Amino acid sequence: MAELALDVRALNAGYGRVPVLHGISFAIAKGENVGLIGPNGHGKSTLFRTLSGLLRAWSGTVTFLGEDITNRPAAEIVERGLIHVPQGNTLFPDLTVQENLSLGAFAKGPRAERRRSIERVFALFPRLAERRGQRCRTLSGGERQMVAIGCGLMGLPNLLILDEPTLGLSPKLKTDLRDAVAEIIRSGVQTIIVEQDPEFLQTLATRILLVSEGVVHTEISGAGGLEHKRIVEMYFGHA
Amino acid sequence: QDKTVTLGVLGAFAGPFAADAVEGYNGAKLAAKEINEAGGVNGYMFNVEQFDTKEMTPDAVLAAVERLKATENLGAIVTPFGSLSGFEMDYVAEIGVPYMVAANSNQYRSIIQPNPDKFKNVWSLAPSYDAYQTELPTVIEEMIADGSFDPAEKTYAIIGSDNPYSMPIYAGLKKAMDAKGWTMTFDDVVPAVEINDWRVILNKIRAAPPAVIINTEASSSNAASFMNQFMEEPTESLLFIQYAPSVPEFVDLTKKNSTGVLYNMLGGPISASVRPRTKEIGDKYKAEYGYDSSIYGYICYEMVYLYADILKTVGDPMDYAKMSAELAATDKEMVHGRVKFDPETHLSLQGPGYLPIQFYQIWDGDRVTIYPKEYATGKSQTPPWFE
Amino acid sequence: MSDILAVDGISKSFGALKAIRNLSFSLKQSEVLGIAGPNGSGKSTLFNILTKIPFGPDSGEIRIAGDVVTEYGPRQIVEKGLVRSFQTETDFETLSVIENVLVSLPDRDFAKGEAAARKRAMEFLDSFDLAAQKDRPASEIGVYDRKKLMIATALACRPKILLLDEPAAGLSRPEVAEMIQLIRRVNEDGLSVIVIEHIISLLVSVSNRLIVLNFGELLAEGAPDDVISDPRVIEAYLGPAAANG
Amino acid sequence: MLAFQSIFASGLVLASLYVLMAAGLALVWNTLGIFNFTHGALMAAAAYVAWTVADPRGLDMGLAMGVIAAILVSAVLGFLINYLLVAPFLGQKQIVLIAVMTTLSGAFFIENSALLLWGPRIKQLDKFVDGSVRIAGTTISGHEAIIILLAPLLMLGLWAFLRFTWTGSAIRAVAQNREFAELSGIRVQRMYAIAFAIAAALAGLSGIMLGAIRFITPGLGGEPLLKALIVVILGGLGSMPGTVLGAYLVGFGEATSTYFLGAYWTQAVLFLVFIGFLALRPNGLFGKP
Amino acid sequence: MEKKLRPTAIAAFFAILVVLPLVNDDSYIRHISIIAIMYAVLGSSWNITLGYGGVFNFAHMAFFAVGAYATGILTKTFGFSPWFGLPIGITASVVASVLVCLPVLRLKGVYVILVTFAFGQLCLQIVLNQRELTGGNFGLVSIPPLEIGTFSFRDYQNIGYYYLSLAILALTVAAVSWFSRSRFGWRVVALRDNEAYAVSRGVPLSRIRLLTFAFSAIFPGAIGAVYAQYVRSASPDMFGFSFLTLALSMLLLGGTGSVWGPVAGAFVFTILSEVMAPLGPGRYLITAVLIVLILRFFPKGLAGIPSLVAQQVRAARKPKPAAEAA
Ligand SMILES: Nc1ncnc2c1ncn2[C@@H]1O[C@H](COP(=O)(O)OP(=O)(O)OP(=O)(O)O)[C@@H](O)[C@H]1O
Ligand SMILES: Nc1ncnc2c1ncn2[C@@H]1O[C@H](COP(=O)(O)OP(=O)(O)OP(=O)(O)O)[C@@H](O)[C@H]1O
Ligand SMILES: CC(C)C[C@H](N)C(=O)O
Ligand SMILES: [Mg+2]
Ligand SMILES: [Mg+2]
Repeated sequence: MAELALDVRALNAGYGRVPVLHGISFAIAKGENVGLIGPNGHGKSTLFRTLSGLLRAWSGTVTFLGEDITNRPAAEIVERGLIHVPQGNTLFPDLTVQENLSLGAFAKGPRAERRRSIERVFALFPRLAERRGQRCRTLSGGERQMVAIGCGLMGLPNLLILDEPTLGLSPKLKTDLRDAVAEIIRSGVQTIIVEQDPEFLQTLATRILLVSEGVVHTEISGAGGLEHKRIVEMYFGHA
Repeated sequence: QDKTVTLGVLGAFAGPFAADAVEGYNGAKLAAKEINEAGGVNGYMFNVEQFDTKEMTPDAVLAAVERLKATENLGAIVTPFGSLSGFEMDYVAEIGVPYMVAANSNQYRSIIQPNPDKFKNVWSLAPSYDAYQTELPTVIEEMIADGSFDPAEKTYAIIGSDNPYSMPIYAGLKKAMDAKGWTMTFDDVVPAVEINDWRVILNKIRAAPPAVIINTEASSSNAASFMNQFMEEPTESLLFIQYAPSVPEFVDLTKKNSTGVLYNMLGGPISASVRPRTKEIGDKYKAEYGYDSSIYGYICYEMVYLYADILKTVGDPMDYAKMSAELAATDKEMVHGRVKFDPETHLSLQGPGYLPIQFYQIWDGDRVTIYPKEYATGKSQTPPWFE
Repeated sequence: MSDILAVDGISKSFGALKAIRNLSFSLKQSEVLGIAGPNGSGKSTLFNILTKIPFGPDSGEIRIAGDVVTEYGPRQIVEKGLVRSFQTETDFETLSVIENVLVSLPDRDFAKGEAAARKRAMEFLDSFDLAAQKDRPASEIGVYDRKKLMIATALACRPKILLLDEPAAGLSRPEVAEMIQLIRRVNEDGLSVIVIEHIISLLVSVSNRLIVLNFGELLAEGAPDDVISDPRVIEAYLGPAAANG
Repeated sequence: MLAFQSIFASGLVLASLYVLMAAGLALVWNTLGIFNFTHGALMAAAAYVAWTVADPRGLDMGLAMGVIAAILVSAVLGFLINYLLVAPFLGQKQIVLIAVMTTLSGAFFIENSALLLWGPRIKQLDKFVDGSVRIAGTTISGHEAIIILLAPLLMLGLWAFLRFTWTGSAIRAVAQNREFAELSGIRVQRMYAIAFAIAAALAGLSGIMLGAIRFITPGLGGEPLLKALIVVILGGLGSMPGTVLGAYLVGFGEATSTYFLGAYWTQAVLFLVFIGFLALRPNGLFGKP
Repeated sequence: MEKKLRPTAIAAFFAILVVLPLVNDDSYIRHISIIAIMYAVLGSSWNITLGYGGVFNFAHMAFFAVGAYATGILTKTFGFSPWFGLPIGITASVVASVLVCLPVLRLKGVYVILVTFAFGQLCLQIVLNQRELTGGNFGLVSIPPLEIGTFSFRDYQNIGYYYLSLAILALTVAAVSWFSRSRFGWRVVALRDNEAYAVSRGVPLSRIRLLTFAFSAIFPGAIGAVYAQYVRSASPDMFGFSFLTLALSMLLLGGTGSVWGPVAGAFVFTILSEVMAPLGPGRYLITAVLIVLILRFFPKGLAGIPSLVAQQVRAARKPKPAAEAA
């Protein structure tokens, strides 16, 4: 079996005293690109917030590239290359596009690569190059999503987690974004993508997990792509 | 016997008036300690306690008064001042316990005078402040007479500070100066807040330098700022500042700038070189607490000794009526002069033979009493900033 | 004059950015008008302008049922019957679900006392399947329920025109299907609706008419099926992949 | 001419003082969105420390040592204030109000500790330099001249720090989106600690400057805090240039009002103008909504 | 948005306060009780703007002081009957609240703190400047007390003032709990939670803001009047920062989330502050530490402690929800 990139075991977490994750377990091998689907509010974002150190795990372990990162500080997890692009692309609203991207490379390693990374992001999203001096507050939803993903790339990720990257994007931008993510994957970055739109995952993911009620409910996989029909089946079967 | 009697010091022990309260308390404690070491009075030992008026809001002051009232063996209240307005008088009068106070004469008088019989237990070791309104022109005339001051013309500038202590003095001095033929060339009133920048006022004064500058600002830090900023570009004017330069640190805050400034005090200790008791208390206070006291350390010290005298005569500290009556009959030479109370106002009598008004000039950090003659420790001099 | 809403040449700029440029369109009684357009094309800004939250147009005129409302304040607009939802889930988080609705009821519902108003509020909750959650704080209910609650509070204002800003964004497939039913249902009651959405299937199935904005301007207008096959729309908005969507 | 002279000199001194006082407060407020009410108490604490180290009645180690010690102590205090009074509450919804409360408590703690440690009597530091300087026909002390020069330099330095250094950008970023900052690998707590320590050092510096022209009491920072608040708010949230402009406006405004209306009405006028101004421009001079 | 008040607890609380003077006539305890009751009125009415309204109103204590000064000046200097004290205090306070509300209408968050605080400072400056009327920085004295025939409210250890304040507290608590469950209250909370959304649902922002301020100002005005007549004095320190902070600590320690929090805060804090009075400035150190600890460990304040304890007990009894597979 291939070496594991991420190994999540019996993870429990929640807000206040309300549990959201109920002992979720799954593992991702190196080189895999995983899609996550599931009903709203069933803990997908919570899972990532726990992985990236924003939220304390109540119990369970998270192992990333062989090292235990459970409840490590967020900054340390970022330094290891596990990078989470959160849902809702909030960004630093009063900083410019360029400043936002720079801060994406705050960790020591990426800092040195900053210039090259920025060029890479601009090549991927030419629109951002045009708007590098603009405050993010005034960008449209689609542009902000690009900046958010760009910031994630700036951190030189080993594993990039995209939480609902297409939320609120126009169909055209969705397609553009899918191409961009495919490009990112081709460049050797492993991804986990959460989506409500199965089509988006279809060509990107090698395996799809359905998260429901705080656990992995079902999963399907297929080499080099997944059948649309099976995803939709999976989805409707349990909604 | 092991009987104790508690003397309560009422005051705000934190905040802007903390120094007054603390020094009053220290002075009283010092006296009590001495008396206790000497075996107490009539078998009573003295215990001095703080009664904190906290934020100085009326309810907090009243709470302190209520705490006093509930104190076992409360013998007397000794205080620099219980509140700025003296409103606690009404309540203290009801308790009947002897109450001695060292300042804020205007307020105490205005409350007591309409009905002195209601306040049989309340007596002020400070005199009426009326003399503050009238004596300055006399002293200036004496300086002119002895040649230490030679004004080209009889003009003056005056600054009021908008508080009930300074304003009557400000108004009175204007009247008194005018009556003696002085012409006012500048007149302004500053609010009762921290004033850091006097330059605008000073520049206006400098535009037409008067012979005399009078500042009735009584806050020592405001007054020290005024002094320092005046000295940045002094005019040939005699400078008089009300009361504030008497506070010990005024000299620290102004250093050599203060040489030559005039001030006066009613109810302040008589200069140490003339009156040994002042030196004695001052030295003991400094030995005990490590720094010089303002007026309140001295007066509250004296209050405790006065109380001891009365207790010796009356015998029972809990007989408030007798104690108060005995207090009312006080006639005693103290650190600040002869204390005898005016039955109309319950203030100490002021004037020749009683508590004097003293004028001082600061010279190289020393406070030289220049007036009246009998307490003078030196002669007035022409301020150094005169060419 | 059967237009319940008429928008005539409105514009809005933010500094140098012209978010809405000389836009005109109208809405008929009981019509569902879909609005699509690339991100940043001014759709939400249009709703902001119409409802005066937080600003009105720089120029142009807005009429509701024939009356000029361009100078009206946000509350007068609500009283005129124009009520919106917001693009992100919005609620009064510390109020309970039913209190969210109660706050939105107009004065007349309270004329007969609080009990009557509560009854009225329950009717709205019932029709959105929210009755069981009525006493939970609004912040604790699920995303889909919060979206529905936001629409319920809008309806509590008794609008003549309902503006929906991406009501189905982030919803799962089955939920999108339900949302379509829900929009149809409110429309059947005679309400005029304008709905902004990026989910084309939703737009196509609920709208009588579709307009597409681009850079603050009207790019296309017409029957939904015609509009989505318009090459300009495909070029600017749907993208080449639209064919296999 | 007289009017101009008086207003210019007095206004410049006041304004520069306000810049100094507001600098640290603005740093924490503009970047982290926290109102640090210990600011005034820190000024007092620093002045006392400097006095103790420098004064012959204290350790008598000279003014320079006093200044260094005071700034170090304030920075440490700032660090502690963050650690004890702000950090534990981060992420709570009412953080603004909670921070008002906890820092107010901290201010009371520091002020009353100072009262207990140093007593209620007023103290003063030596001026940094002797002598005086004439500007525009008015004499001011050399010490005040230093303040006039120091104030803009310090703000320039602060601005450059926030603008051009990694730490500076990170501090700004943390204020705008804490969670996204964490996900970018910024150590949020550390940024708070740094910002607080720098702000406290600035408060300390202004306390020392003030302690030599005004006087040291436990309440030394009370009035400056109020002025600094007004300046920062007037300048507008998130705007350092706004803060500087606010300081000069308040300083010159006060001097002008004192000249034409008299000191008597100046404070009331200041508050009235301030309230009126905010009613018209709710976000201050340069603030964003 | 709020748990139903337990009627028995309310009844018990007021019953104790009603009976207290019958079993204890110590004048110190009476004074402290009166002051605690007055602070309770201030705290629970302040909660209307600060807690429910989410408006950082730092002028509440100024309303109180304005009420006290207005009552003092009009009854002492202008010869109004002391019985007009309450209406005078209320009117003055409400007028002040409307004045301060006007500039605040357009402001948000921390800006409001400054403007409302500046309003208090402005009042203070006016009080200081109008020395003839107000007594300047030394304060106003000899305010006429309340009397009915020969019965003075000061008689029997201030029993008149005690019951008058208690009655005002009862009215305040009743008014606040009505408010928290009324349409008015919901609308106020709605504006706090999300202003734009509330406006989009037809909530009249300016009108509600003004009403909130005016409504909340009735109570400090009333209790300010009684305060002035009780202590027969008003002092500029009532506009001061220490006094404001004292009241604010009571409110926040008690908890802004409920009707009872501020009342509990007022009682606990008044008593505590009295007990510690002999400590002098050291008292402030203890208080400061206490405030921070309570905010840290009981974020909902004293009022949150019972439910927190209940939660702990329940949690101890029930095992943690086990991970369940669906
Ligand atoms: N900050 C928070 N405090 C309390 N509860 C929260 C918080 N954030 C999320 N929740 C709750 O946790 C549960 C899971 O939310 P989460 O955001 O992880 O779901 P999700 O699967 O990502 O949903 P979506 O598809 O809508 O993004 C929901 O019930 C939500 O209400
Ligand atoms: N208050 C504002 N200040 C400055 N620019 C703004 C403001 N509101 C919107 N904009 C800008 O106006 C343009 C239109 O924004 P709008 O939110 O209306 O887009 P949209 O069509 O709703 O996009 P999306 O589909 O992504 O929600 C965008 O470029 C946006 O950045
Ligand atoms: C109020 C104080 C400043 C008065 C002072 N004790 C005096 O005798 O002048
Ligand atoms: Mg999510
Ligand atoms: Mg939009």
